[in-house]
Amino acid sequence: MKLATKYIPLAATVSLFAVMSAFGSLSYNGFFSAQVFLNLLVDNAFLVVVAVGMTFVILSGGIDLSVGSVVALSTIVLAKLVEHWHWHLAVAIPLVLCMGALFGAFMGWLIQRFRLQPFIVTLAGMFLARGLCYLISIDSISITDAAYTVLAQTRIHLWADGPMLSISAILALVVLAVAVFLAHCTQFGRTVYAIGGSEHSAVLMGLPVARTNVAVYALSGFCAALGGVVFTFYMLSGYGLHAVGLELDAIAAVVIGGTLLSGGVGYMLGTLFGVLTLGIIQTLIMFDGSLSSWWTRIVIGALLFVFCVLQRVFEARKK
Amino acid sequence: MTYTQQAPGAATPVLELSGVAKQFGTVRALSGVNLRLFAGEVHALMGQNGAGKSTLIKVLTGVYQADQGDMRLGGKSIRATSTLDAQRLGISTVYQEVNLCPNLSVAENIFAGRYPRKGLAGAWAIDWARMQREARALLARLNLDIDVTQTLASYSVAVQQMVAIARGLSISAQVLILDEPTSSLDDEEVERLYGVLRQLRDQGMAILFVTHFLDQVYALCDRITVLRNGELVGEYPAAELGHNALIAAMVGREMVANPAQVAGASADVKKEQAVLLQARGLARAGSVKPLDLTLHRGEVVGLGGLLGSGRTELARVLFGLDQSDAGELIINDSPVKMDSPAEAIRLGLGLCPEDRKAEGIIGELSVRENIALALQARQGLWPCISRAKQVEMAEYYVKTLGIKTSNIEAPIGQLSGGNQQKAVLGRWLATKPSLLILDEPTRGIDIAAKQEIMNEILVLAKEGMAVLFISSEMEEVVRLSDRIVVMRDRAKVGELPGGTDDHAVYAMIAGQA
Amino acid sequence: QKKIVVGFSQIGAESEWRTANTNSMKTAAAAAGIELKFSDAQQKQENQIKALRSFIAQKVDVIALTPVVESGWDTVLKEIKDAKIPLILMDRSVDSKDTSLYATHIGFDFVKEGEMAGQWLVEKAKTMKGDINVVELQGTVGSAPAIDRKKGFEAAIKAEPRIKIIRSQTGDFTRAKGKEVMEAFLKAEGKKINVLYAHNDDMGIGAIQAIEEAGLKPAKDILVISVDGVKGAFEAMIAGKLNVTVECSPLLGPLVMSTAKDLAAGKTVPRSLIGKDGVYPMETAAKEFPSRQY
Amino acid sequence: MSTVDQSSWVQRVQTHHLLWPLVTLTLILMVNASLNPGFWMLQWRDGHLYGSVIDILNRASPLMLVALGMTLVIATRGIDISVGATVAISAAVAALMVGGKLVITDGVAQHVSRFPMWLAIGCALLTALACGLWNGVLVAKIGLQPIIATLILMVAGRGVAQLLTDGQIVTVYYAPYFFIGSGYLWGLPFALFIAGFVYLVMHLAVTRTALGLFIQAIGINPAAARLAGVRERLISICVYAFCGLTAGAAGLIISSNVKSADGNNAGNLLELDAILAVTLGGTLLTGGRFSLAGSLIGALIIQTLTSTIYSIGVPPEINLVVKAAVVFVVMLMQSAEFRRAVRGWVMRPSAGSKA
Ligand SMILES: Nc1ncnc2c1ncn2[C@@H]1O[C@H](COP(=O)(O)OP(=O)(O)OP(=O)(O)O)[C@@H](O)[C@H]1O
Ligand SMILES: Nc1ncnc2c1ncn2[C@@H]1O[C@H](COP(=O)(O)OP(=O)(O)OP(=O)(O)O)[C@@H](O)[C@H]1O
Ligand SMILES: [Mg+2]
Ligand SMILES: [Mg+2]
Repeated sequence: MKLATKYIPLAATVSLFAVMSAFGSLSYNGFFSAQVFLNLLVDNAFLVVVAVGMTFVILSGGIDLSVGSVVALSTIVLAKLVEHWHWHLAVAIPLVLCMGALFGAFMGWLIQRFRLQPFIVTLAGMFLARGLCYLISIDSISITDAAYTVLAQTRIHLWADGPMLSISAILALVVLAVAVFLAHCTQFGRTVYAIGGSEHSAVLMGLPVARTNVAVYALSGFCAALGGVVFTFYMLSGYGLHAVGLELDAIAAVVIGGTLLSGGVGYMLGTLFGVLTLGIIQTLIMFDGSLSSWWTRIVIGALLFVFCVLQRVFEARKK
Repeated sequence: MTYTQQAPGAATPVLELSGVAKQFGTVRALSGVNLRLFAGEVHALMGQNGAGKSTLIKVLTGVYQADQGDMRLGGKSIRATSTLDAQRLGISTVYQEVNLCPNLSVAENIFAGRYPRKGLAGAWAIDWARMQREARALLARLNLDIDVTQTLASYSVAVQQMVAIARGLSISAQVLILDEPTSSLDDEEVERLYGVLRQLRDQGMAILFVTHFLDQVYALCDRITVLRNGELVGEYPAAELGHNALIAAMVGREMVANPAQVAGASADVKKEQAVLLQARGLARAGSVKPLDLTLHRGEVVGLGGLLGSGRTELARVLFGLDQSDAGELIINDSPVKMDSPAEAIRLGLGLCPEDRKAEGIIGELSVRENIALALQARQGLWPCISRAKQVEMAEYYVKTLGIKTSNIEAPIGQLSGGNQQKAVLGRWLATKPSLLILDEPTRGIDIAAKQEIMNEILVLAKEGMAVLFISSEMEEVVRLSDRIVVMRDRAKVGELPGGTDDHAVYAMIAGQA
Repeated sequence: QKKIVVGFSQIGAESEWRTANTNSMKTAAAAAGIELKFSDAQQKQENQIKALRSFIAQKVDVIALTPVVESGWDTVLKEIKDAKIPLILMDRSVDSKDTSLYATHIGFDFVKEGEMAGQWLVEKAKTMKGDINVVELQGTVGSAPAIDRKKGFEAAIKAEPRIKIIRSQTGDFTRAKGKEVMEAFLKAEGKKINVLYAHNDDMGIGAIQAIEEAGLKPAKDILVISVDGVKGAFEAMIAGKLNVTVECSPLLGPLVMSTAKDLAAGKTVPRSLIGKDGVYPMETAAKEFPSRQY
Repeated sequence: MSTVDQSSWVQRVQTHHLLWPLVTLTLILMVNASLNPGFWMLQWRDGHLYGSVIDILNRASPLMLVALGMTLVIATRGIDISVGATVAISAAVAALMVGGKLVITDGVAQHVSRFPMWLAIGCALLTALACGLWNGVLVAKIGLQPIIATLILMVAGRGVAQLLTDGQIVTVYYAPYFFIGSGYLWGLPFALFIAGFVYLVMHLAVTRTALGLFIQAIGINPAAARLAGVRERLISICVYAFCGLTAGAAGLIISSNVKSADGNNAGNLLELDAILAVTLGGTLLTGGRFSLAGSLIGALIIQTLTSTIYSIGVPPEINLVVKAAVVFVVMLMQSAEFRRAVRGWVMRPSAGSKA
C-alpha cells in the first residue's frame, strides 16, 4: 500500500501507539483488556477536548497557554453556580461555555488587533484566569448536585457487562468528529490552515484572516471551557489548582500527533492519538508500579524521547 | 510629461485612478499617479525596478491605503480597505512573487475563499471532488497537467506561478491585474497565457499587466502606462510608442537596446582554459539522472530545457543543497564531497537561487547585511567583516547593479522585487566565486538593469569566473553562453556551441523525444 | 499463600516530608512481605484518579490513597467499592458524604497543626510585651495545607488580641521563595516584625537566611515558627535559629501495612487512626535529633 | 543646524528598540517607590549596599542569565522550556559535590568541602552544558520541534535532579560557596557581576564576530541562511548548549543563595519567566532580530514587579491577577499598533469637536 506523504506523521503516531500497547499487554497482567484501553479515553476525555481546540490554534500558527487555567476557572465557576447558588445545569453550563469563548475571543482580538505575540497574550491570560479562580474561591468546592452526579457517574456499557465508557468520553469523541468536519470540510477550517501556511499570503488571497484569527482563539477558549465541564464530570469539584500544566500536555499531544508548531500542517485525528499516547505512557508506568517518584519522571521523558525519535526515523524512512 | 487624453472609443473607464500618492516613511513610492483602465483592453504598466508598479497595484487592491488620491470603479468612488474588499468589488489580482499557501494543495490554493460547496451536508461542506475537477480543468487551459492534490510546495516556482495565475483567472471579475506573471515561465507557457488573456479581453474584461519583457508588451497590450520614480510619465497607445521611445520613457534618457555582446565569439580561446569542475555520472535518485559535465574557467555555460527538465535540481546537487547519491565531482583536479552549501562556498562556488523569496533574501535584514552574508559565511565567525568594509561593499553593488533603495540599512524585504533580486546577485558577486550558478538571475529585472547585470557577469567571466546560467528565456541563454547543455526529463541530452539559433536548442529538446 | 498487593497513590515528591512518607511506606511494605504498587501523581488529582482506575484493573487487594484535595473523589471511590477493594485514606481525608466508600482514615489534620503552632505562640506571648506583629509565609495558594494551616493558626491566636498578622504572602513552600518574600517583608516592615510563621520548614529556613542577611537574629529578634519537623528544621533549632516546629510524623508505613493486612484478611478496622504528632520547641531539639529518621 | 541635530536625536530615541521596555521599567519602579517609601533607600551595611533595589538586582541575576541564553535560542526560531530543569540539575550537582562540613583542626574552625569548589562548579556547568547540547542535538540533528525536544528534558530533568539528591533537599555547609549567590563585590551583589560578565561576553560575541548576523539570518529565513553558507545546524546546537550553560550558572547562583539544592522546586517556572523577559525586551518569538540588553531589562521588569507585589502587601490570592494586568498593560504599551490606535482615539473626538 502506498501512503501519501502527508499522512506519514499520522501513520507513525498510530503505529507507535500500537507498538506501545502491545508492549504493555505482554509485560503486565491485566493490561490487555478492553477496559484499560477505554479508560485511556475516559480518563483523558478533557484532554482530548482541550487539545482539539489547541490544534486549531497551533494550525493557525499561534499558541494558547491559557487553556489549563481556563479549565480550572470553568470548574470553579460551575461549582460555584451549581453548588452555592443552586443554578440549574442547563443554564450554568452554557454560561460557562460562553465565558470560555469570550475569554478566548478577547485574547484573539488583542493578538489580531494590536499585533501582539500569542505567547505572551495567552500567558497573561493564563495568569488572569488562574488568578480569577482564587478570587472566586481558594478552597475546592465539591459538587453534590444530584443531576450532576448522575451525569458524571453514568456508564455506558458497550455490551452487557462489557467494558464501559463515560458520557464525557462520548462527548470527547463527538467534539473530535465535529472538529474533523470543521477542519477539513469548511471554509473556516481551511482558512486556519491557510493562515498557518502563510498569513501574509492568506491576506493577499482575500481570506478573512482577522475574523478567523479571533475565531480560532474563541474556539480554543470554548473547548477549554468545555474541557472544564468535562473535568467537573470527572472530578465533581471545582478547584483553582485543577489542571495545572494542562496546556503543556495539550501542546505535547498536538505536536506528538504530527502537527507542526509553525502552523499549517497537521490532523485532528493525530491529536487524538497524541493524547492516547501520553495516556498509554502513564498507564504503562502505573501498571509497572515500582518506579519511585523521580524515576517516574525520567521514564516519562525517556518514553517521550523514544517515541519522538522513532516518529522522526519513520518519517525519514518513508520519504 | 505627456499625458494623452484620447481613449478608445467614447467609453468611460472601468477603473480610474487619479492623483494617487503613497509614502513609506521617507520613501515616496507614488505621487500623483493616474491610471485608466477600459473594458476589453489589456493595459501594460511599465517602469524600471522600484518605479512603483507593485505599490500602485497594492494600493488599488487594498493592501496599502493610499495617502491621497481618488479611485473609481465603474464611475463610483471606491476605497478598498482589504484584499477581500477588492475581490468583492470585482478586482482579481495576481501579485508579484508567489503569494499562495505552500502547505495547501494546488486545488485549494486556486479555490481558497470560494470553495464549491455541497448542498446537503449544510451549505457548509466543501465539495472536494468538484474542486479538484475544476482545478484540473483550469490548469488544463494553461496546458499544465499536474496532480492538484499535492501540496503547492512540492512544485517548482514556475508551476507555482501558473497556479497563482489560474487562481486569478478563476475569479470572475471585471478587472484582472497581473504583476509580472511571466517572470519564470518559458515561451510556450507564455504563449498559452496570452491566448487565455486575449480570450478574456474579448469577453470584455479589463486587464492590467506588468512585465519587463518588451516583446510581450507589444504582442499583447493595447495601451501602456509608464511610471518612473513613483511618478506618472504618460499613457500611450501601444501602437504609437516605439520600442526605443518606450525605453526612453521608462529610463528617462535615450538608450539603445543593444543586446550584450555575443559571448560565443571568444569560445575558442576559452577552450584552452583550465578545467574547473568536472562531474562524472553525477546523479540523485528522483531528481537528476546520471550526467557528465565539464566547466572551464572563464566560460559561460547555459542550461537549456523546458519547465521541470531538472535544471534547478542539477544546480542544487552541484551546490551541495541536495546530496548526490552516485557519481563523482571533481573541482580543481581533486575529488570533493559536496555535503553542504557551506562546503560549496568554501570551494569557491556560488548559487543564486530561483526562489528569491523562500531561499534568497533574509527579509528583515538590511541590504548591507544581505550582501555581506555569503562572504562572511565563507570567512566563518571571525574575523568579522568590518562595518566600514560592509558599507563599502554594499554601496559598490548598489551602484554597479543599480539597486534602488532609500539607503543600505533598509530591510531588504521593503525593496521592490527586481531590486531584491539584484541584491541577492550582489551577495554572490561579493564572494568573487570561481563558479557562479545563476538560476533565473534576471527574474523580474528591468531591461536596463538586465543589460548591466549581463555585462557585469561577462566581465567577471573574462577575469576567469565560470558561470552556469539557467534561464527560462531561451534567447537569453543562447546569446550569452559559450556552450549550451541541453536537458530533458532530468537528464542531459546533449551540448551545443554558443551562438546557435534557439531553434536548434528546441530541436535538440524535441528531437529525441 | 498469595502475596498481598497494595496499590498506593501518592501525591508526589514535593517536599522532604513527602519523600519520608513514601520511603516509610516502601520499607514497611517490604518488611511486611507486601507487594506495593506505587504511583506518583505529580501533584495532580486527575493522575491519582487514573492510578486508582489502573489499580482496579490490576485487581489489587487493598488501595491506599493520599488525596491531594478533599473534594471530587466520589465517582472513582464508588468504582473501587463496586470492585470490592478496601480503601485506606492516608494523611488527608475526603469530603464524601457516603462514608462507606473507604474503610479507614489514617492521618491527622492540617488545621490542628496550625492550631498547635498558634497555641505555642499564645503561650509564648505571655512573656512578651506590647503588640506582637506576625508575618506569615503561606504555602502554595489554594493548596490544602496552606488553607488549613492558616485557618488553624488564625483560630488559635484569637485567644491573644495582641497578636496581629501584619503581612501574609505565599512562598510556594520553597526555600528560595521563602527567602525572597521575607526579604521584601523586612524591607517594607523593618523592625516591626516580631514573629514569623511559615507553613513549612523549608520556607522557614529560607526566611531565616533573609533575617540573618538583614543583620537581625532569627529566633531572638524575630521568633520563627514553622511546620513539618524535617531534618533541616532540627539543625536550625540546634543552631538556635528556629524557635519551634510542629510536626506530624510522616512515618505512617507500618500502621498502613498492618491495617492493609487486616483488611485483606477480611477483619474490620477502626474508622479512624491518628498518626503521631507533636510540638518540638528549640530546647528539645538536641535531644530529639539523634532519633529522627528523616 | 542645531535644530536638525536635535530633531534627529529625538527621532533616534523615539524609534530606539529599548525605549518602551525602559519606559515600562521606569513606570513600575515609580509605582513601587510611591507605594513603598523606603524603596530607594540604600544603606551601607556589613561592607555592602543594602536595600530593596539591591534585592531586585540580586534576585534578577539568575533570571537575567537564563533570559540571555534564551534570547539567542529564540532568535534562531527555537524555544527552550527545559531551563528550569537544567537549573535544578546543575544546582544538585554543585550542592552534592561541594557538600561541606565544619571541621575544627587545632582549634581553628574550618569549612571543608567534599570536592574542591572549582571542580564542583566546573562539573555543574559541564552538566548544564551537556543538557543544552542534548537539546541542541535533538532540535538540529534529529529535527524534533524545539518545544517537544526541550519538553523531554523538562520532564526528565527534574527527575534526574531528584535522583541525584535522592529526593531530599541537599543543604550546603561550605561557606565560600555562598559567595556566588549572596556575596558582595564593591558593595554590589556578586551574582550581578556574573550576569554582567556574561552579557558583556555575549555582546562582544554578537557584535564583534559574525555570530549575531548568522543567528538573525537563521531565525528569519533558515533556508536562505543555509544556502548562503551559514552552518545553521552547528550554530543552533551551540546556541542551545550555551542556553544550557547560562541556566547552569543560574542554578549555581540560586543554590548558593539559599545554601541548598532542591531538585523538585529549584528554578520552577523559570522558563516562563525567561521567555516573558525576552519578549518584554522586544525580541520576537518568531525569531530574527533580538536584543540582549532588552532581555536584561525584561528580567528587571519581571523581578521589580514580583518584588512590588510582595512589598506593597497584595494579598496572595490576587497576585496573579495583578501580574496579568501588568503584563497586559506592558504589552499593549509596547505595541506600535496600540499606540497608533490610542492616538486615533484621542485625535478623533477632538477633531470632531472642532467640526
Ligand atoms: N513596505 C514598504 N516599505 C518601505 N518601502 C517600500 C515598501 N514597499 C515598497 N517600497 C518602496 O517603494 C518603491 C516602489 O516599489 P515597488 O515594489 O512598487 O516597485 P516595482 O515598480 O514593482 O519594481 P519591480 O519591477 O522591481 O517589481 C521602492 O523604492 C520600494 O523600496
Ligand atoms: N510543466 C510541468 N508539468 C508537470 N510538472 C512540472 C512541470 N514543471 C515543473 N514540474 C515539477 O516541478 C518540479 C521542479 O522542477 P525543476 O525546478 O527542476 O525544473 P527546472 O528544470 O528547474 O525548470 P524551471 O526552473 O525552468 O522551472 C519537478 O520535479 C516537476 O515535477
Ligand atoms: Mg514589483
Ligand atoms: Mg528551475
